[in-house]
Amino acid sequence: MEYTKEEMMIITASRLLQNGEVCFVGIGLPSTACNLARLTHAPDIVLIYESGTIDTKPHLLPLSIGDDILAETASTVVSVPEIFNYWLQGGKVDVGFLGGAQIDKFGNINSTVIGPYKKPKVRLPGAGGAPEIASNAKNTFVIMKHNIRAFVEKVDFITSAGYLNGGDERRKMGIPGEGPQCIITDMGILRPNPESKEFELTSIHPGISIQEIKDNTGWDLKISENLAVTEVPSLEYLHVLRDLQYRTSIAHTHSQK
Amino acid sequence: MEYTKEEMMIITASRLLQNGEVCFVGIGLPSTACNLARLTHAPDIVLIYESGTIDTKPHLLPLSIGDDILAETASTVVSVPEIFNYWLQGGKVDVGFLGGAQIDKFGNINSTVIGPYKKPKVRLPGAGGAPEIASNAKNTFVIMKHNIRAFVEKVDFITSAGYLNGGDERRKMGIPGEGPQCIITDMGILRPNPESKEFELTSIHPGISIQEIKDNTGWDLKISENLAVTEVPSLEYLHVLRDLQYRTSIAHTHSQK
Amino acid sequence: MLDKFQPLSFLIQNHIHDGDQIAMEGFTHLIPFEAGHEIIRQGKKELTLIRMTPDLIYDQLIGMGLVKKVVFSWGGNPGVGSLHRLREAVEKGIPTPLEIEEHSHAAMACAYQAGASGLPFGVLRGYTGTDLAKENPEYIKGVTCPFTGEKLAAIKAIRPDVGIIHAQQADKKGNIKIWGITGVQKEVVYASKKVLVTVEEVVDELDTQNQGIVIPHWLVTGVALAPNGAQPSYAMGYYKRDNSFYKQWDEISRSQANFEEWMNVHVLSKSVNQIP
Amino acid sequence: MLDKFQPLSFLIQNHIHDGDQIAMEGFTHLIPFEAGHEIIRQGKKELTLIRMTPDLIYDQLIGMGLVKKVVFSWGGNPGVGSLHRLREAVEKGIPTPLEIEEHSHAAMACAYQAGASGLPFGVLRGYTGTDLAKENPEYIKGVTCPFTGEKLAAIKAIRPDVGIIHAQQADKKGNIKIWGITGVQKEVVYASKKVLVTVEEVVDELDTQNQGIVIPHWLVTGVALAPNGAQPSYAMGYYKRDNSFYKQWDEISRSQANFEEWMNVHVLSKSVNQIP
Repeated sequence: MEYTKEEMMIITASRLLQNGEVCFVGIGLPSTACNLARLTHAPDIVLIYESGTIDTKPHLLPLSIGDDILAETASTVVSVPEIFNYWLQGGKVDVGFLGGAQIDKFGNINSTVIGPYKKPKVRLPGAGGAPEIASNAKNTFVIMKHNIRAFVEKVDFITSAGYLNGGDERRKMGIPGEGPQCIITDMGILRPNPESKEFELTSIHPGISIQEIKDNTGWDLKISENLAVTEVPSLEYLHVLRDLQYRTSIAHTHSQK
Repeated sequence: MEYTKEEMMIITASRLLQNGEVCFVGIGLPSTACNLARLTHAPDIVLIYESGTIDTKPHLLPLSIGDDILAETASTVVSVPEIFNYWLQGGKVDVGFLGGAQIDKFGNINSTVIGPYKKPKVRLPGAGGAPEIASNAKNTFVIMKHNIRAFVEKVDFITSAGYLNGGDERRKMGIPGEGPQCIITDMGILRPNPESKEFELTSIHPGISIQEIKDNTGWDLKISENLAVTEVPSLEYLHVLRDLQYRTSIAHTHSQK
Repeated sequence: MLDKFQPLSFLIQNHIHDGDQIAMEGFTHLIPFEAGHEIIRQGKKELTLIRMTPDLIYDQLIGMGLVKKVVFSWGGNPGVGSLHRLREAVEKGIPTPLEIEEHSHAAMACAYQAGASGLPFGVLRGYTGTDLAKENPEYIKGVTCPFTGEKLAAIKAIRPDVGIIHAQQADKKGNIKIWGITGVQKEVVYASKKVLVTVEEVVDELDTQNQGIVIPHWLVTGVALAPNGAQPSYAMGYYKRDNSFYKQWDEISRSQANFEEWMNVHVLSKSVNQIP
Repeated sequence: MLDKFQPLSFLIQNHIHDGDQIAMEGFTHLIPFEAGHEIIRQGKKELTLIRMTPDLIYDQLIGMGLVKKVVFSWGGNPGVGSLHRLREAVEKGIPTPLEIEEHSHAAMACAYQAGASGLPFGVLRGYTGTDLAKENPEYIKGVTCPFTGEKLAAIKAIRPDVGIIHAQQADKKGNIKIWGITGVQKEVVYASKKVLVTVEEVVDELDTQNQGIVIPHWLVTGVALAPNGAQPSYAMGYYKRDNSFYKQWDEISRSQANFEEWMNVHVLSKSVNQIP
């Protein structure tokens, strides 16, 4: 069965999530990957959105972080201060799942501006929950489409800390979470070198060449000695994902006024 | 109609409360006075207890600060951190109504220890909500039985700040609330001198002599030039109070296991 | 109905002044669109607008040139992309230059909590190593734990002149009930000097047995009936989020001219709903 | 039932150790008496007990000589008078000397919130001019607002080894539901390293439409069924507070000898209820 690069990315990301984990979920690709995991191998994964909806089980994907479907299917809904104080900062989140506009070789994420902060070339939406998800979740996963503008040597602006300038700088600064464990892209999986914390290619998706990935990465990407080839999406995952996205697109297209 | 000294004290206290005021209520005498006001001239007085019960309308007096009757008759019940943060510290309380074991001539209250703190002669229950009620309510009222052990020159321990050493010391220290406006006792009403903030006798209950009050006060009590005689309790207030206390005593005597 | 109940036009006219700091909250849910539209119709200006997620309503106020400064933590069209009016105001000063004060969600929620709690600042473990803290030292500072010596972030409390929220129900005394996602609705009410509320419905008695929060009437300055007052966002139990419109907004708002035309037809030429 | 459900005796035996810091909370409502009695029966000792209002249950643990230190903010028998066992332990060291760490309610609630929020300290405007702050500089300190220069009180976070609460209901996964006065139940759960819960009833499904708070199952270490487990305090919807017994306790607890006799008959000689 054929599949798109985006499907490959989402399914790969979903497969990295474990049943029972407590995930703080960003909207968009992270939300898609987390719900796919919940509908396949991880039925007891706990999804938390920053709108205060805890343990939600939406039957279609929310467009916004606070769609009614998240509240309706939650075990409980708490206030926004509570979700950030008691859950995220309180150390109750296993995995923070983020996207972003730019990421650099040390996993720092920019979702604020392209160009100088006070005189931006492109003003992006900004931080949202990302800085504290990136610092306070036990581990962070990042999902982003691979291209040369997004994967840069150094981000224009650090919205959310990865390993900063690499090595043990993150730990030395007292940031509690372990930091980004992997970047899942539409071309492969990048993981940090245990010493330098520079992200390296550890898995390549079938049909993608190393050169193609290097061409789409803004730093001199190192290739892991144990480079793996990512597993091809199974029929089951493709079916579940397409069904989810189809139902979602129907629901979001028709005005509900 | 005859009445006891305690009834005089409670009814006098209740008459000082205005309809519509938001009162943070201590258990015991303050709770009795506040509920009497609610059942007579101040039907829209808002009673808040530190258990998080807001706008409660109990038909009998609670024994504890968190009796079920307070929750059952509240407009809403919030958590204990919320009641102290958003309500009391947030400046939403007009009147804090307190009791205490000892009070001094500047309205400082002791509910902690008699004797030295580290080697107490009598260990009292302690602070509870009183210190922040005394400092963060816009005004404070105090209700206490008049006797020489309770009304002292200087309290053994300042649990809750009145005017500290008098004058403008309270204001200078940055305490936001105005401080104790009156002490209602079973013998009269004491109010602070506008300058010195020393409490003076401003109203005397009928049938009580000035000497009797002086004998029961541990400092050289000044008598206001405009000393008033407190109004005699009306039949209505006595009826409502006795009915309330009778129903309460029945309810608290029979085991509800 | 008591005096607390007034037409929305009256509440906005009497309680919102040019130059005010206004927080219109609602985390995706219960966004007070109708109140925002009335502010636009009345042309209140030089406003400082505070809101975690500016959403379409602040995009509209900004595009109409009524806003001097926006305080926010995520300024996009959720699930869709940019808020084009906000973005063009920041990037190019169209239609007028726009100051920004920018936070993370965690910090801004903390700042509201501090405001609600009567404290001058809030404390969080956040911002470490990020550029938001470096660029904005005037409102993101540090504080040291006097017990452990740990350095934490300190954020200035938010105390708006006027807080505006939309809620599902009010009773006749003006007690307010909200259920579903409550966001920072409670905090903005406690933190604000004045509080205006629009509601879907006025009921005889609130159902306090059901899940949700109650805002007691004496914290509320004024209440206006405004059915559908949160559309195109949603009011749980009344109507769903119009996700389709949120997507259309991307096109409507892309150019200033197109935006203004849409606003003329859909906002400026309409009049506010009033209590009969 | 999953492994999370265990007899109370098992939970206490496996999760409470001599010398632990334990917070058994419940603000007047839902006080975990049954769990406290099982700790007494198992003779866990050298305990540090944390609780805003020690109430009868800590009076009993203290009178049994199991407590090294108590952390509290109001140590009386509500509406009745003193807790005689606590008082005699502090005044005369009977049956053993008792260390105290003493707060105001506002400060202790703030310390629980800080613990729940993963912060090392909490901030409040309080204690100014009082002797509690002067006598206890090791746990009440000052902190200065970096924006206004105002000096505020700082209180060390509470992070108990074990938090114990009583709740009305659990579902079969171990999600917990509490309604009525919720006090600091939520905060103690979030702040504690391990969490034990006793419940009135195990139900198929929690009614999440009704007012109250839900504690998600993965925060809970173990759950034990304990009907009437909060008596003589109360469980809203199940039974009322036994105010009469609270009054009787004043007499029962007045002398150590009388107290011990009562405990022998009413606690030590009984065995904990178990899941059938």
